[in-house]
Amino acid sequence: MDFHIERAKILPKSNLWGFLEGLKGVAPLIAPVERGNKTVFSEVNDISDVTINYTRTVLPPKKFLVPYRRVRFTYSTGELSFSSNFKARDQIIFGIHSCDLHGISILDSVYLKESPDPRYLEVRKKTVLIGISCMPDDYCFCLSTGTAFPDGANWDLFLTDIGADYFVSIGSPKGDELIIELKELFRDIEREDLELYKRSTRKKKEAFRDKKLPDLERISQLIELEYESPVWDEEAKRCLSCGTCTNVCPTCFCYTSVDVPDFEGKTVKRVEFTTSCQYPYYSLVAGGHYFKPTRTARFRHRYYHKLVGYPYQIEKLGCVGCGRCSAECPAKISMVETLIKLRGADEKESGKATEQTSAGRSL
Amino acid sequence: MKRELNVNHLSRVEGHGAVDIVFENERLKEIRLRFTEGPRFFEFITRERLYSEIPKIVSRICGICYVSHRLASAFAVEDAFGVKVPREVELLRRLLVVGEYLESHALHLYFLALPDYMGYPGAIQMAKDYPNVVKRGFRIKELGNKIMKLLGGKTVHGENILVGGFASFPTEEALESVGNELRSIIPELEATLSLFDSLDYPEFTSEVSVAVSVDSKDVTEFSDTVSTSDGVRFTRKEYELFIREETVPYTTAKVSRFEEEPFLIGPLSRVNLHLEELHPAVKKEISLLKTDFPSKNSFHSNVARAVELLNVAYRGVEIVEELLNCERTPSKISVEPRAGTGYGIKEAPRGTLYHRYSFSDDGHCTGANIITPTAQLQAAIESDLRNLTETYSSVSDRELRKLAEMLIRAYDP
Amino acid sequence: MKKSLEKLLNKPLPVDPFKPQRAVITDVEELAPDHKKFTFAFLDESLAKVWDYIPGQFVMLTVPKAGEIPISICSSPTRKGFFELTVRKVGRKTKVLHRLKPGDVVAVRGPYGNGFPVGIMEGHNVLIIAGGLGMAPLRSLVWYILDRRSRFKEVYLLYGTRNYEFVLYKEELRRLKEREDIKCLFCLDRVETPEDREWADIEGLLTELIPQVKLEPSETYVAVCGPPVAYKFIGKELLKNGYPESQIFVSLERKMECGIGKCGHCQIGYKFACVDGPIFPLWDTKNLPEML
Amino acid sequence: MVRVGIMGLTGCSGCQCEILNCEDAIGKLIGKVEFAYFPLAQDVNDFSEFDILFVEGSVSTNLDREKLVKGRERTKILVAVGTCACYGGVQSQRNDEISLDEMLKAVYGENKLDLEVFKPMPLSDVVDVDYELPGCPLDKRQFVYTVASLLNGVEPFFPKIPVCHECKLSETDCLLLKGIPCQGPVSFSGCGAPCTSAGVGCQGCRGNCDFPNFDEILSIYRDIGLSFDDSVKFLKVFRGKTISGLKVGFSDEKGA
Repeated sequence: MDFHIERAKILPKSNLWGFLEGLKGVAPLIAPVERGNKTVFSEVNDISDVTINYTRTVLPPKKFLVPYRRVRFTYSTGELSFSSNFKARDQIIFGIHSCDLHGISILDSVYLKESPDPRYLEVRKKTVLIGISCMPDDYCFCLSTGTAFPDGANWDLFLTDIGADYFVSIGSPKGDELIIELKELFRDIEREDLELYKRSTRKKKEAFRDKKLPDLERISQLIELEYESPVWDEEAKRCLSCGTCTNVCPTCFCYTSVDVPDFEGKTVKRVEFTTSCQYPYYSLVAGGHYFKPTRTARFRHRYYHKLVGYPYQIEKLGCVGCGRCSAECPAKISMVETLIKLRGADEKESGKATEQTSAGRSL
Repeated sequence: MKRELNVNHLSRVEGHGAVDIVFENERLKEIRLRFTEGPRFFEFITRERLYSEIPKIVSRICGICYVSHRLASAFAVEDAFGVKVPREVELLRRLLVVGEYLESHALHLYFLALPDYMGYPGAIQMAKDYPNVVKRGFRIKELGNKIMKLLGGKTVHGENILVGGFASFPTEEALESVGNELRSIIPELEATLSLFDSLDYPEFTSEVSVAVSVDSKDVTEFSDTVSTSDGVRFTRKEYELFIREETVPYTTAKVSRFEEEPFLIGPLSRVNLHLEELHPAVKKEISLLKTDFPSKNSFHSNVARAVELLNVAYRGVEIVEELLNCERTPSKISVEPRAGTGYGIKEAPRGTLYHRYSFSDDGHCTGANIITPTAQLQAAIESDLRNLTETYSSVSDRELRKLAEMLIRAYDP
Repeated sequence: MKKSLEKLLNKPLPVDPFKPQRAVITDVEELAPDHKKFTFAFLDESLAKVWDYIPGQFVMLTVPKAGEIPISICSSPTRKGFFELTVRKVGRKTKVLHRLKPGDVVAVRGPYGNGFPVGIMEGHNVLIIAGGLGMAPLRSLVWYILDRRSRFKEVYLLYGTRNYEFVLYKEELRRLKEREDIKCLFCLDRVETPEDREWADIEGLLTELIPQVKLEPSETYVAVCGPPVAYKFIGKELLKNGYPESQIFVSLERKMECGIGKCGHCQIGYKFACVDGPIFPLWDTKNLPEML
Repeated sequence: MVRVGIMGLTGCSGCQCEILNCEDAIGKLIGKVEFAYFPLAQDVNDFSEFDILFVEGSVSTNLDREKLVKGRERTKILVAVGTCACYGGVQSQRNDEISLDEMLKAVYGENKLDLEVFKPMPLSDVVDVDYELPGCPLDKRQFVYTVASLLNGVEPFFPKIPVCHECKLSETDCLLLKGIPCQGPVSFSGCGAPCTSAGVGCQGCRGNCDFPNFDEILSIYRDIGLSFDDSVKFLKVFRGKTISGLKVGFSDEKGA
C-alpha cells in the first residue's frame, strides 16, 4: 500500500492507559479527574483516576498556565532589588477539549503578541498540550464560535475518538517526539481510519442539530449597535456580579496586583490575583470614581470585551463556546440566550444560516 | 468600717468578669462575681428562626467551646423532631469533641493558667524564657484546631456541624492522618500532665459538696442523663427542674443552684466522678501523680484538665479506628420538623451545657433556654472565693487578689 | 495563523517588561494642598541618558511597600537626565508616596501609552487645554513645544482650576504668561482673594476661554486633559468653534495596573487605555461609549 | 516599639482566640511590637496609649461604650475585628424587629440589671473606625496581612468581592445550583470559602460585598423552596444593621 500519513497515528483504545502511563514517565501529568459530580483538571499520580469522557471541567486548564494567584516579584525595601524565584516546570496537560485549546491559543495571543510576558512564555514552552475530541451538551456552542475542532498549531497532539481507536493528530515536533518515545503503542493509519476520522467531524456537527445556537456573524457590530438595547438591563437585573462567568472562562485574563510587605518591612511580595470585570472595584480609581458604576455596565462589558474587544485586539473572538459561564452561573444567565435576544427577530432567519456558515469556517 | 477588694477586669479569662470582696469591720460581708459581658439575648434571637439556623446562631455564644453549643443545640433539635443519627455521624461528632477539648484545654492550661504558676504576666512573655513549653501548647492546640477544621469546616464557628449530621464527611486519608497525629501527640500530653501535676497549687479545700456531670464514661460520649455525686440521677428533660436559674442584678449571667446549693461542674467534677472509667493508660498515669483524685482542691481543676487531655487523645485514637471500619452512611439524614420541645445536654470543656428549644410544626423556634457552664459555676466560684478569703485571711490584699484570680481562672469561666 | 502561533512560542525569553528600574528622588516640591511634584533620576546612569518618552505618556511607579501606580510624566523629554511626576494624594499608595523625601529610592517602568501625536502636530497651531491636575501631562507637552518652538505655529495654553491655591507650577506659568511665543489664558472657578484676582483672566470655566482663542481651527491640533466630566463640555465647545474632531486629543484616566495590556483594568469599551491610549482623538468617544 | 492593644467588648472571644491561633505571626511579632494590652492573654495590661488597637465585639453596654471611646482617644489606628465589631454581630440581627425592652424582658424577665444596656451596635456607631476586618471569626491571613501592612505604614487593601470568587476558583460545585441556600454571591470574600467547600452554603458572616444583588438572591431562594420570610432571616443573621429594612425591590442605586 502506498497510503501513508506522517502527521497522524492510530492509538488503539486498549493502549490508552499505557499511553497515559508513558506520558507520566516523561513529565508530571495533568488530566481531567472526577471530583464529586464534577470534573477538574488535576495532577494525577494514579492514572486510573483519569476520566476520558467528560463534558467540561469547572475551571479550564488555564490554571496550569497562569495560576490564579501568583507572585510576580519579591523585592527588598532597602536596595529595591527585584527578583523572581519563579521556575517553570515541564508538564503535560492531557485531555483538553477543542474549545479549551482555542482558549489557550487566545491566551497565547494576549500574553505573547505584544510586550510578551516572559513568565507565561516560559510556562508555555515547557507545557505539552494533548487534546481529545468530545461531544456537546446543552451548554456548548462551539460550533457557533468556530472552535468545535482543533485548528491552529498551539497543541502538540490531538486524539479523536473514531470508535475502537483514537486518531492521533500530531501538531508539533514535541508531539512527534512523544509518539516516537512510545511508538510501540501506535500503529500507522489506514484508509478506513481516515474515513472514520472524517465521519467523526460530521458526527459532532450533527450533535448540534437540535441545540439552540447563537449566530455570531457580524457579532462585533451587532453588539456595538445594540449598546443601548434594553436586553442588557433585563439580563443584568439577574446578574449577581459574582464573577463566576469570568473565573471559569478559558480566555479571561484580568488580574489585580498588590504589594504585600512582611512584618520586618524588609521584603515585599508583588502578588497578582485573578479578578473579574464584574466586580465594582475593578473599575474604581483612586478618588472614588467607578467607571462602570452600574450592574448593566459591568454585565455588558463582558460581552463587549469578548465579542468586540478581542477581535479588535487579537483578531479572534474572545469566546470559545465552552458553555462554562452559563453552566456555572448561579442565576442561570446564559450567554446563548442573551445573544439570541440581542439579535431579536432577525435571529430565526439568520439562525438557519448558522449551520452553513459555521460549517464552512470549521472544516 | 467597710473595705472592698476589687478585681475590675479579670484577665486571662474568656469574656469579661470582675470580683468584689467586701469586708465590714474586718469580717467578710459579701462576695460578688460579676460578669459584665453585655447581654446578647440568644434565647430571644433564636426565636422565629428556622431550626436549621439554630446551631449556627448559638455557636456564637462562645468562640472556644462553639462545638459544644452547636452539638447541644443539634441534640435538642434532633430530640424535638425525633431524629436518630447513624453511628458514623455520632463517631465524627465524638471526634470533633476530641478536637474541641485539645484546643480548649491546651489554650487554658498553657496560655491562661500556666503563666500564674511560672510567674509571668502571660504566655507571650513566658515564650521568651520557655519557648519549648509554649510551643508544646501551640502544638496541642494546633492539632485540636486541625480536627475542628477538618470536621467542622473552620477552626472557630465551623459551619459543617448541622442538625442531622454534617454537610460533608472527611476523607479516609484525612482521618488516618488525624489518627496518626493523635498517637504522636500522646507523649506531649503526658508531659503536659506531669508539668501540671508538678506545679505548686495553693492549699485549699472547696466546700462545694455536690458535683454534677453528664452520665457518660468520658466527655467524648453523649448521654441523655445527668448524675450527681450524691447519687441523684435525672434526665435532660428534667434539667431545669433540678438546676434552678435566677437573675441577679450585678451580673449578666444567671446564677444556678442545685437543691438550693452551689454545685461543681467541669473537669475536676468529671474526673472525680468518672475516675474509674478513664482510659486504662490514663489511669496508670494518674496513679503516678502527686495529685490525689478525687480532689477537693479547686486549683486541681488544672490537673484534671491535663488528665482529660490525655484521655481524649486515647479516645480519639479509638474513635478514628472505629470510624475507618464503620459502615458508610450519608453524611446528613433528612429532618422532618414537627411541633414539640427538645432538650440537649453536653459536657463542654468548662462543664455541663444545656439547651432547650420548642418548635412550631413548620420548624420555627418558638422558645429557647440555654444554661451555660459559666452561669452554673457562678455560685460555686462565689462559694470558693468566700472560703478562700477565710482560709487566707492573713495574707496581704495583693496576694489575696492574686489568689482569687488564680482560683477563678482554674474554673476557666 | 499556524505560522504566527509558532512564532509566538519560538520567541526567546524577552526582557521582563514587568521589571522596573530604580530611580532616586532628587527633589520634592509642594505645589498645592495634597499636590506634590517629585523629581527622579535613574540610578543606572547609562539608562538615564537614553531614556526617552513622548509628552502624554505615563510610567508605572513602584512606591516601596505600597505598590505600583500609573502617573503621567509632567517633565519634557527635551530635558534629559531626570523626569518629573506630579501626584495628588488621593489613595492608599499616593499617601505613602507623599511621605517620601529626596534621597529615597523608588522603581519605575515605562514609559507606557501612546502619548500626544507630537509628530503630526508639527507644522500646526497647538491649543492646549488643561483642567486641574490635567496640567501635569500637558506641562510636558508645553515644554516639548517651547523647546522646539520653531517646528510649531501659534501655541495657546488654557488652564483652569479651583482657585489660586490649587494652581500648579505657579511661578513657571507666571513666567510663561510673559513670553511672546505662547499665549496663556487662565481661569478660576472662584475668584475671591487678591491672589485669585491677580491670577485669573476670567472667573469661570475653560469653555468660556475657548472663544477667545484666535486660531484657525482647521490648522490647529487641540490637546485636552482634565477631569472626565469636563470633556463633554469642552468637546462640545471646541466643535462649536470649528475644531475638527479628528484633531482634538483627550487624555483619559483609568485604573492602569500593568501598563502593557495584560491586566485588563483600564479597558474603555474595546480599547485599553494603557496601550491604545491614554490619549484618544475625540472621534473615539463616539465609538467607545464609556469613554467619558 | 509599636504598641498594640487587643480588646474585647461584647462577643464570644472567638476572634481573639483566632488571633492566638496565629502562632507564626505572634512569634514574629514578639520583639517587633509590644502587646501593651491583651487581657485575654496576659494580666499586666496598660491601657494608656496605642499605635494600633484591635477591638472585638459589639457595643452593648455603657462599659463597652466607655472603654471604646477611651480606646479611640488613645490609639492612632483603630481596627474593628470580627463581624460583631464591624456590623453588630448575630446579637444585632433582630435590632430592627423589636424594642430593647422586649428583648430584656424575654431573657431577664422583670429583673433589672446594674448595667446600662443598648441594642448591640457596631463600633462605627460610636467612634471612627480606621479598618474593618469582618468575619465570624476574622480570617487569620487577613489579620496577619493587616498587621504587616500597618507596621509598614501602608493601608491594607481589601476589595469587597463576593465569596463566589474564592469558591469557584477552588472548583467547588455551586451550591445554589444544587438547591442549597448559599449567600456567596452577596457576601464579602476573604475567608477562602471554607464553608462552601465543606458543602455548607455561605452564611454571609463577613457581611456584604460591594452592591449585593439581594433581589436576585431572594428570587433564587424562592426557586429552591425557601419562603421569603425565612430567606430574609437567613440573610440577616450576620449582616446586622447593614441590611435592616430589606424588602423586595431593595437595591442600591449605584449597583443596580
